[in-house]
Amino acid sequence: MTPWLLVLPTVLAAGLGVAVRRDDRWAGALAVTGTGVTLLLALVAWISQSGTVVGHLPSLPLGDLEVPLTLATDPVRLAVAAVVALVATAVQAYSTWYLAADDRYGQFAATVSLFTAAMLLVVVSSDLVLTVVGWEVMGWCSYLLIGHWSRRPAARRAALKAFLVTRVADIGFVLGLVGLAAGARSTDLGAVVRAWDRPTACIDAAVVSGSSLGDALGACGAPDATLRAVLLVLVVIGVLGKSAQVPFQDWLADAMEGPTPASALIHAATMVAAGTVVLAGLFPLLADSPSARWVLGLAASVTMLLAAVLAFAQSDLKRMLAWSTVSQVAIMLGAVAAAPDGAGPDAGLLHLWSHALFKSLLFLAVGWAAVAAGGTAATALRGSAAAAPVLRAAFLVGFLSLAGVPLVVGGVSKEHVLATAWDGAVAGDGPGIVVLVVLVLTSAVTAAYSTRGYLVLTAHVRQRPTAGGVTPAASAVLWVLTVLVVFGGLVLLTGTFAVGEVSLLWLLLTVLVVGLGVAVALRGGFDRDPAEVLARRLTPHADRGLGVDAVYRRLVARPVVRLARVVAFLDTEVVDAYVRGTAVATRAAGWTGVRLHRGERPSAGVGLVLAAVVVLGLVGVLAWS
Amino acid sequence: MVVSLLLALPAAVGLWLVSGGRALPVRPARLLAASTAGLTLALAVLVAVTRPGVDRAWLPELGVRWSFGVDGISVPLVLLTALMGVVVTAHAWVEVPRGGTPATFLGCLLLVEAGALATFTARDAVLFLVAFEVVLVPMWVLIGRYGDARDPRARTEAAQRFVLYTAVGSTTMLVGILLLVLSAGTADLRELAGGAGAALAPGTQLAVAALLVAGLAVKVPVFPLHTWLPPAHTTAPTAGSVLLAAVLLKMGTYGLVRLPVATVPDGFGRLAPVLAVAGAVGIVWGGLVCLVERDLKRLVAYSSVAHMGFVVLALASGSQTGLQAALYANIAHGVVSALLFVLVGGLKHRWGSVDLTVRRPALRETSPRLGFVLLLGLAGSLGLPGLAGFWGELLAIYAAWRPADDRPGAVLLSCAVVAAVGAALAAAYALRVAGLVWSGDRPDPESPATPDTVGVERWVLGGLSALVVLLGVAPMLLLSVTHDAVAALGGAR
Amino acid sequence: MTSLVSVDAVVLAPALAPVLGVVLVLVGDAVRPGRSRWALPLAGVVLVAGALVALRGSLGSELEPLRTLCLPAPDGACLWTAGPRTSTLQAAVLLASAAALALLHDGRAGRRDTAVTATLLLASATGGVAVAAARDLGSWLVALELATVPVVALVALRGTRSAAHGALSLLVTSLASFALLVLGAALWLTATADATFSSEAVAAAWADPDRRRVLVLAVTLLVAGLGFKLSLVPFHAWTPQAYAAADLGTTLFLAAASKVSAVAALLVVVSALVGAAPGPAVAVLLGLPAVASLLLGTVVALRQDDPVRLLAWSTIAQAGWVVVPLTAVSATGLRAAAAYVVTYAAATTVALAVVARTGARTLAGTRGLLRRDPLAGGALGLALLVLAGLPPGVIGLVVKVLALSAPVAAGVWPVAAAGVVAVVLGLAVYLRWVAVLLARPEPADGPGEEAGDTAHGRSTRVVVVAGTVVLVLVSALPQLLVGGLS
Amino acid sequence: MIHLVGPYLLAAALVGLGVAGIALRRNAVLLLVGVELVLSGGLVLLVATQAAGADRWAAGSVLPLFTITIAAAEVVVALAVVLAVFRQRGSIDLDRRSEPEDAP
Repeated sequence: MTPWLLVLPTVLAAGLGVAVRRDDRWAGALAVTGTGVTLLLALVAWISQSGTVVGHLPSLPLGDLEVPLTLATDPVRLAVAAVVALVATAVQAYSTWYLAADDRYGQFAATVSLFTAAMLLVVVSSDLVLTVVGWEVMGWCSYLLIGHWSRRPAARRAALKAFLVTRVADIGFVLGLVGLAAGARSTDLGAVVRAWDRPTACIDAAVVSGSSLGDALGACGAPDATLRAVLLVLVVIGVLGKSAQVPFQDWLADAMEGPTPASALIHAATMVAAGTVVLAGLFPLLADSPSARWVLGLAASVTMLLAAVLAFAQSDLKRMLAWSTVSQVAIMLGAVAAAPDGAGPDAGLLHLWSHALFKSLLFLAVGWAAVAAGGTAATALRGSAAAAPVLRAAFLVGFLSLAGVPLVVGGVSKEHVLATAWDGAVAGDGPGIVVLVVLVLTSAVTAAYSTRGYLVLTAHVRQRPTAGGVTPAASAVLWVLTVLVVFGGLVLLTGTFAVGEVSLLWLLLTVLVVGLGVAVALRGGFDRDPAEVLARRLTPHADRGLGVDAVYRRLVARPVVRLARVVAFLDTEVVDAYVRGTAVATRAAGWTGVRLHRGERPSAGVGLVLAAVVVLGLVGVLAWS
Repeated sequence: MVVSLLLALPAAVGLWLVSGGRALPVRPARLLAASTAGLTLALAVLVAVTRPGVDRAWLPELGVRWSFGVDGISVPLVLLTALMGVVVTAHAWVEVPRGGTPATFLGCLLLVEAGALATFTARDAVLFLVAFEVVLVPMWVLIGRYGDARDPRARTEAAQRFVLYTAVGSTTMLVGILLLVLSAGTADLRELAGGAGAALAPGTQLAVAALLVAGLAVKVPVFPLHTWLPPAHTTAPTAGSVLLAAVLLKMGTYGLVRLPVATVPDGFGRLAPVLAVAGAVGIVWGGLVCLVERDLKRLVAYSSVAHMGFVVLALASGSQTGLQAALYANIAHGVVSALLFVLVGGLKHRWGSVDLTVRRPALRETSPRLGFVLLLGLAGSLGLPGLAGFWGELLAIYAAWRPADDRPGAVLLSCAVVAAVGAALAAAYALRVAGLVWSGDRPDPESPATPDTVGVERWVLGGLSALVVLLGVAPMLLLSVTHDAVAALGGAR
Repeated sequence: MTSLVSVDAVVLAPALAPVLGVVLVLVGDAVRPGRSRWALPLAGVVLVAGALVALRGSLGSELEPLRTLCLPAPDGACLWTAGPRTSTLQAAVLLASAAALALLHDGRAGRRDTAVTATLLLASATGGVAVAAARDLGSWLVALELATVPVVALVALRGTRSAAHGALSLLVTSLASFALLVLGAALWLTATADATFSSEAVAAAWADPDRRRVLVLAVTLLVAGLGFKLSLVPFHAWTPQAYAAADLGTTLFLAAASKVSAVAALLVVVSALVGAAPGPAVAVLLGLPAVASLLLGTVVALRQDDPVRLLAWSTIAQAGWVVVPLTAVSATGLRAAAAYVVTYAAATTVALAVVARTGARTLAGTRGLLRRDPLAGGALGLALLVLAGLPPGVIGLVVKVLALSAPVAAGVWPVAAAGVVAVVLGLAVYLRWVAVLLARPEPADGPGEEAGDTAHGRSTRVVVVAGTVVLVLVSALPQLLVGGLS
Repeated sequence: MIHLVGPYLLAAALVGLGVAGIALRRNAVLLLVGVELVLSGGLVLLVATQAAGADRWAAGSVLPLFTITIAAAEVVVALAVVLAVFRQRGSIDLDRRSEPEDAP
């Protein structure tokens, strides 16, 4: 099955969705069908396919650059594609209920379809250009989805911020990929990896046979390691932006202004996770470049812990989930950064896979609860899980998974990340040790805020919130996701993800750390919000994301606008001045000429003639005698 | 024969409309103009498919021949021009500006089209120049007579500035062409590109290239020679703006490809760093001005400066990829800017002005179709993948990163970085416009809603939007057309 | 010994025709004095007939020019040598004179001095025709003055105070330039020891440093003397005064016929230098006035509000353009100069004829002309665009290309640069007027405003139409003009 | 060949005198005289050239005759114009501007 089949249905759904956007029922049916078909195709392929399948378009005739436009599927990519399609289907089905009253539902559904298509493209892309295509389209769709309720100034601002922050980071992404492609004279991922890979075997053989390392590098045609490091760092910068990692972290929490299903999609399976997919594709190069790994590892580590702490202190539960996303994505990236050369990026991808399941569940459930409770603030949502049995189950499973309790899907994947980080720390050539330490700390904090979320949502309140006309489709979605979160860990049995064994020791350690976090969270008892007990003073700052927004404005936005004013001034007053100056000078010359001839004295003509003759004669005779 | 007909048809009908038929009422006039444009488009397609040529003596004294024909480089531009002819004449159903008779207006549009077609098909350097000048007077009339009715003074000034500034460029180019033709001994562009130009002494090549580049840079326009463009666009009527952006600017880049790049590659190579820097500065400069510009039309004009910066940068890189990128970005900008100018012109028609500081009901709320097209245009303008603008700009950055071997790599690499920053600026200004015009509150019930697009305007916008998407999702359509000609150019080096 | 020189009347016909006209007019006037309304039409017919004969000559070949007044065998030199270029220039002189007559005819219906006018004009045309074919100093000087002197009288003939003033300006400048020409001719003879304009003699003179110095001085004086006729800066001061003061017909004669004959005379001198004298010396002598004319003419024209004065200053600028290709001192330069001056003459003829037709005294007087009077407006617009060198006035662009190609080929860069500037400034000048033509006519601009010497006559109309047809034809097929000048 | 320093000097002196007259005098008639002086300088030069070494047509002797004739004709026209000007404005001062009231 050609990989293009995975992307096509959602693209079609998006295209047709624009056409039928006026009719909610058609739009909904189309959207769900599009993602559903993709899900089916992905599952079928995942089950039936063993090796790698490559799909081509006619390559672009670009002279010395080869752009084959290849797509490739292998089991890991298919697994990720399947989960993306699953989440997208869930979101589409859920939003037929959630946005039933919205006057622009059709547009929303079409945009979600396009968003899904873009993410699927990134997942199955084996060509850097196609990666950029998917990457940028996702950014644009996030702008549309976050700003869906564009009548609200906050939503408009959040959408703008999300797009601009990621686009600024994309400067690095695009440059990095362009540089990589330039080195390989091809945009094919395989060709790029081959061109930039360190020819280790050759070098080792040369060194063994007695030549120096420098000679060996030269003899084997090794690529410029410094340039490779720079390019990879550039790509990493782009990934940090899209994945909302430090220093670009602030846009994601604001993005909560979008409709909850959109948040679920952005957070769970698509945009923020895309960076992990891209870096996994470039893993062979990344593994050879310690500097890029350090940059990624450090940024991920800082983000992991910072976001977890901020999540704990949020007064708004939806924003808490947002920050938890930032933290969890940092864990995935940390896994990629920490993984030693032999390990591969699959631990990070596995965590992506599981995170997609439980985070979408949590978001969709919180969305329902918020509808029932009339707001997303922790105080409003207090006890709202009582609205429906499925919510209680969903929150329980979801938060257990988020906290990383063993056996549920989130726990399974997190243990593998820990194990990978340990391997990396042992190998000692990357940021493994830092990631490991911070990850352990983060696990505790994560457990704490998961506990907090569960406590708040399931607290006993006198007035039970009403379920509020939920359609069977929406509750079915939640049930399915709940079940998958519980049993999703079984994916390991398929052998899709090439991760190592996890020893019991890790299991024990995890339980210990999680238990610690839960215990800390429970210090204030079961009835009080742990954040009020432990982080009352942090909450206002956490809600503002520690004021990073102001820093962005002061450091980037304002200087750029000021520069723009200066440039606009220069444009009219300096660059254009010579144009106007010419006009003025010409007019002045004309005026002078007119003045000189105003008299029209007959004698003036004669005088001029004589003077000119003398001058010309002198010039002529002196110059050419 | 077909080529002659392609040029003669719009020229003849245009001339008749501005002379004998000037008094024709608007209905028959626009029907005539539109059917002429449609027929021209059909002829253009025929020419693109069959690639005929015509070659007769014209001025034997100067070795100038009446030689027209197309190759892979000119075919897309011929099609674009013919298409824009249809767009602007169809737009007459939406709006016929006052300032003179409708027939004269339409005639001028057709004359501009004819001149542009002649420029793109000329195979003789001097003939190219003559064709290049043909568009000046009709365009001058379009801006000066049919421009913004509210400000006659600004109109006159903008028209005068347009014609004089571009004349500086074309006369400089004329001197360059003469030097080239006289030193190479032939005016045939094919011979010149086939080695007659490359055989010149390095000093002559440099002089020719300098004159040609300086002259054509005005038309493109390349920073810092761009200041004629914003006033011209601001005051020109919608159809004029469309032609200006989609056709006239392309004549500059086409000239760059045809003349200095193809004929004096070594001389051009020595100038390339300067051109690359100018292009890169233009990208950022235009983007920055767009961030604070108040008038939407001016803003789109400045964004043109930025986009043409990408084209120039790609050209300067000297590689085949660069040439392909430049040609692609060229066409893409033509389509996207045409879309934006039709749209912004429509908004100006509805609102009276397109001052961005005036608060108006958001388009998304009152006129969703217009809003959709605006958003599409802005997305295309910021280089969103899947839309026309993306390929040219990405490939331009690539080309600058990996230029031809004889180019100074460090300079072009810095230009690539600057261009990438410029792409982010494009996002910033596009979203600024979207935030101010497209999204916003529901209007007060009292404030008048902006009428949504209907009728011909809807079709025009729809067609252009479809083209923007088509170019974005199927780049091979265009790249494969230009590829052979570009490879031939590369082979001549 | 049969006769001193051989005479071929057919070859001489372009010059003999106006002479015949003079005789007929004088005889007629003597027979029926004061009732000579037919004088001008008769002169016109004669001039057109002469032009047709001359045009026949322009189809000939450069290698076998029409020759007559040849000395007997051993010497064999011919005093009258007319190749295709010369013939075309002669035809242009004659046709321009005919156009001037047409304007005079319409402008002074009922005047009594038509016979005098016709005589003067015919005499001057004879001189203009003859100077083009002259190849020796004597004929050249005589023909040149024959072309000049009657014009002074023509200007003065109008009889108004300003006409007298203009005539005085013209007179003193022309006297001074005549003196210079004679002095130049004497020096030329001293330097080359040959009374013909022959390149062999020039080459011989150039080889000797002493004689070279004298030759340069001679060329300087000749250029200065012709510069007056051409209105080159700094010999231009009389131009706006005389143009504005004279009848429009006379102005047209000054602007078109007189300029063509002056260029023909200059070409005679320069063609002797081609190949013989190294370029730079002549390039400077011709280049300085050319550049000065280009710049000053356009810049001042930019500020004129009187159409006639604007055209006067434009003449000065265009004179610069004519000389631009000559700075290359090459055969292509000669051709380019000839092509340029003919194109200029045609365009100026049309422009002045339209001005005469409308009687406009200010640019605003032609406001909206394109709508009020499409024929006149269109003709004027086309003529201005030809002068500006913009399509649809393709011929204007073609001759500018030709004019610039000569200095570019010879590497005279300062002149080429000045040309570039002048093109742009020229656009500003002419488009300013075209914009007025295009403007919406104001209600006040009724026909009642058209006072002054309006010439709504038929002959002006013929001039306008014929001139426009010529411009359109050569714009479509520049080869028609350029081919006749090789 | 004899040396002709004398005639050349005479010619130069005549031309210089004439030029000075043209440049300094503002009276139209005196200007005419200046012009005639320059002319006669040219004529002397011509004749001297002829004496120094005849060209094939003896132009040095013939040209002066032509020139004198033309000059005579020119003077006729010149005097007529000067007279007309004098009638019109009562002065033949070449420094007078054209009167604005009469300007077109």
